[in-house]
Amino acid sequence: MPQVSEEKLESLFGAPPMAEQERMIEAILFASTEPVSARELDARLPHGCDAAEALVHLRRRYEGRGVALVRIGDAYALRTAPDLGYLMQRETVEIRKLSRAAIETLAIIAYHQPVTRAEIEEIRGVSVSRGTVDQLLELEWIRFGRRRMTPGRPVTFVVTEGFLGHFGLETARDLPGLAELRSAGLLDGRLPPMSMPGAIAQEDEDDLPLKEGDQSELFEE
Amino acid sequence: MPQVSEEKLESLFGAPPMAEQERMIEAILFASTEPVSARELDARLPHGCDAAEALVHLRRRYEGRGVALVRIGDAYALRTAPDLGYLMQRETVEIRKLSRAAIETLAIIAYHQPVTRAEIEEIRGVSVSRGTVDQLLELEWIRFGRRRMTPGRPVTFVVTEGFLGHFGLETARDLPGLAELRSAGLLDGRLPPMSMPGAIAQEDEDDLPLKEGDQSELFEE
Amino acid sequence: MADDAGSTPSAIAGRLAAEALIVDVDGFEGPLDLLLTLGRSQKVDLRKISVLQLARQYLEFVEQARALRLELAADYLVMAAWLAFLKSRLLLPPDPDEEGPSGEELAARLAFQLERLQAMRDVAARLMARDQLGRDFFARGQPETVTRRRSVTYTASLLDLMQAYARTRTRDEFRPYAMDREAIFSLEQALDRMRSLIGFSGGWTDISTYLPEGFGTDPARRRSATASTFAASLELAKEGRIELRQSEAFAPVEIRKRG
Repeated sequence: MPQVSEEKLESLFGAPPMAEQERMIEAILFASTEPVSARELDARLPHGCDAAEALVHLRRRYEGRGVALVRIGDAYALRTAPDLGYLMQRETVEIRKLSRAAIETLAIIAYHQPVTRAEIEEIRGVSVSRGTVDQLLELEWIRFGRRRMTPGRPVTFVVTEGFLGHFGLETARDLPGLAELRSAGLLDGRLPPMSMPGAIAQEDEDDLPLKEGDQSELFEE
Repeated sequence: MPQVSEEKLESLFGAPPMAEQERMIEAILFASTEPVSARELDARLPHGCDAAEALVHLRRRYEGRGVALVRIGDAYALRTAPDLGYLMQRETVEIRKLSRAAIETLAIIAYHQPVTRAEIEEIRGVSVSRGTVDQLLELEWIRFGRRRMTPGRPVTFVVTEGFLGHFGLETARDLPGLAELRSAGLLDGRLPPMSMPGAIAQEDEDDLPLKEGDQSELFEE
Repeated sequence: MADDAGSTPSAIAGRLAAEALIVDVDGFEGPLDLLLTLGRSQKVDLRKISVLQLARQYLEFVEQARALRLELAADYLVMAAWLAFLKSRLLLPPDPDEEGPSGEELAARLAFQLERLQAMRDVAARLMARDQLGRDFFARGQPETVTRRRSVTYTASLLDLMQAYARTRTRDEFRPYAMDREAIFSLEQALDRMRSLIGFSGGWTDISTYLPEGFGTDPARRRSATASTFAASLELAKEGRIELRQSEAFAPVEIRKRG
């Protein structure tokens, strides 16, 4: 092995040049599974080397790079630059369709805003779960509006700019009205399958059906 | 999430400067033990970055250092300079001693890939034991290639990126002595045809797959 | 067994020598390997190797090995037979009527195989002599793990939104229970109705007259009301409150209050 004879030569004729010592330390720190102390570096480098000085050079060399020489206690390690930590995260974004409960709730808020939770429940005929509202809030598609000046002062929900942006609307008033929905065939008189009793509770497991008595006050008035 | 807004900014105002891209790649490669593919680099860098160009700069920067940027197939990795191996006794991992049969089988797969088991046996003049192939598969130095479109549709073996990485090869084309072997006709997939005396050194039709009938006549006659 | 037969010191020595050779052969694996070994011992370029000489050497070896360890020799014997064949081909003048490859061609093939095996062995050695990961060069010792953060974004289109709204409104227009009741006259309703009406009727009366108002014309509603009224009649008959009669099949069913 040529490096062995080189090493021997080095110890005979003095330490390797500082640049060489620097790259030796670089390699050791790179491959080491944990920080290496200056003393251990000295022990591992050929005789006559000055680890402390080589470390100074190496630290300078890595200044502003993607990797930095850091000192941990009396040991040294190479670490990725802290400002690049975000590169060490791989973000995988999964796109999911909004649940039926969420999209219906969102639609009702968009069409009826500002609207209270009770009113949403009236319209949907099922109670709205906390998770559904939280999800829409988290998506920043809805936000809290002003409190309703009625007993209990319930909060209202309104849609956000983010909502308008996502759905390509200038204002919520641009949403097609019921007449347009009907002419688009979305509101035909056909009995939709989910209006059968029982089907609702199955599809929106998070939403509890309202009790008989709670229903349709809004529409009977 | 700050990185998201940063990314958005970058895509609005163009990719980060090349020096910044270089240190990003440096950090990513540095953080990883495994080679990172160019595709993954592109995926992890902010939008608009040119990993290929940044890699060229980075490779140049590490020339002559204690750590080197190496290419392995389509992937890149940082590795300590081979001449400093003697400093790393502590990091040296016990490399399982391969049997002679395993080493020869590995070499035959590397130089003849894709190659069937029958072809390996024909070259070695002896049957290949299951254990030998299993050992190489376990080391992830070989894997199954495509089936040969010949009777019986035998599986073929090819070497992996892990093999290239272990032996410090950029591609299988960099195998030592490959060109000489090829020009000597020793990598022909089959024996010289019987009807053509003196065709040994001839290299025509070497890409034709070995026909079943060509095999092992030597031992069957 | 050859072991039992040859127990004299010279036989044992001979066997050990042969076994050493065979073990060596085992190490090299196979008849081709043995040939290569023999060829190498000639210290000549394999391409210029005298196949004839090689064949002779091989046959001598196999003859010796066979006497001692017959079970190991099968592959080697096949090769030996082939080499004997080749030898005869090479020694005899070529027969112009003979089909198949000439001795020279067979010899060339063998030389090619030997050369190829040697070449593979050489490059294998070169490969193993290369710098190796974990021995000569090293990967990062303290990898920083890449954390995979999975985030989920939800999406919906304007059409989804409109459809959802339409769905909630459609549900309002067809209140499930009200809608269903419109076409259905339940057994309970029929029982209630007949219990209250039966007292007013004196003689035999067609049960169709007990159908509620508005259920006589629409076929669906009539079917429902007829079925429940008939079922209610049966129930009342069972209770002993009415009598039932029918003059013939498909004739009107008539009821009368009992007692």
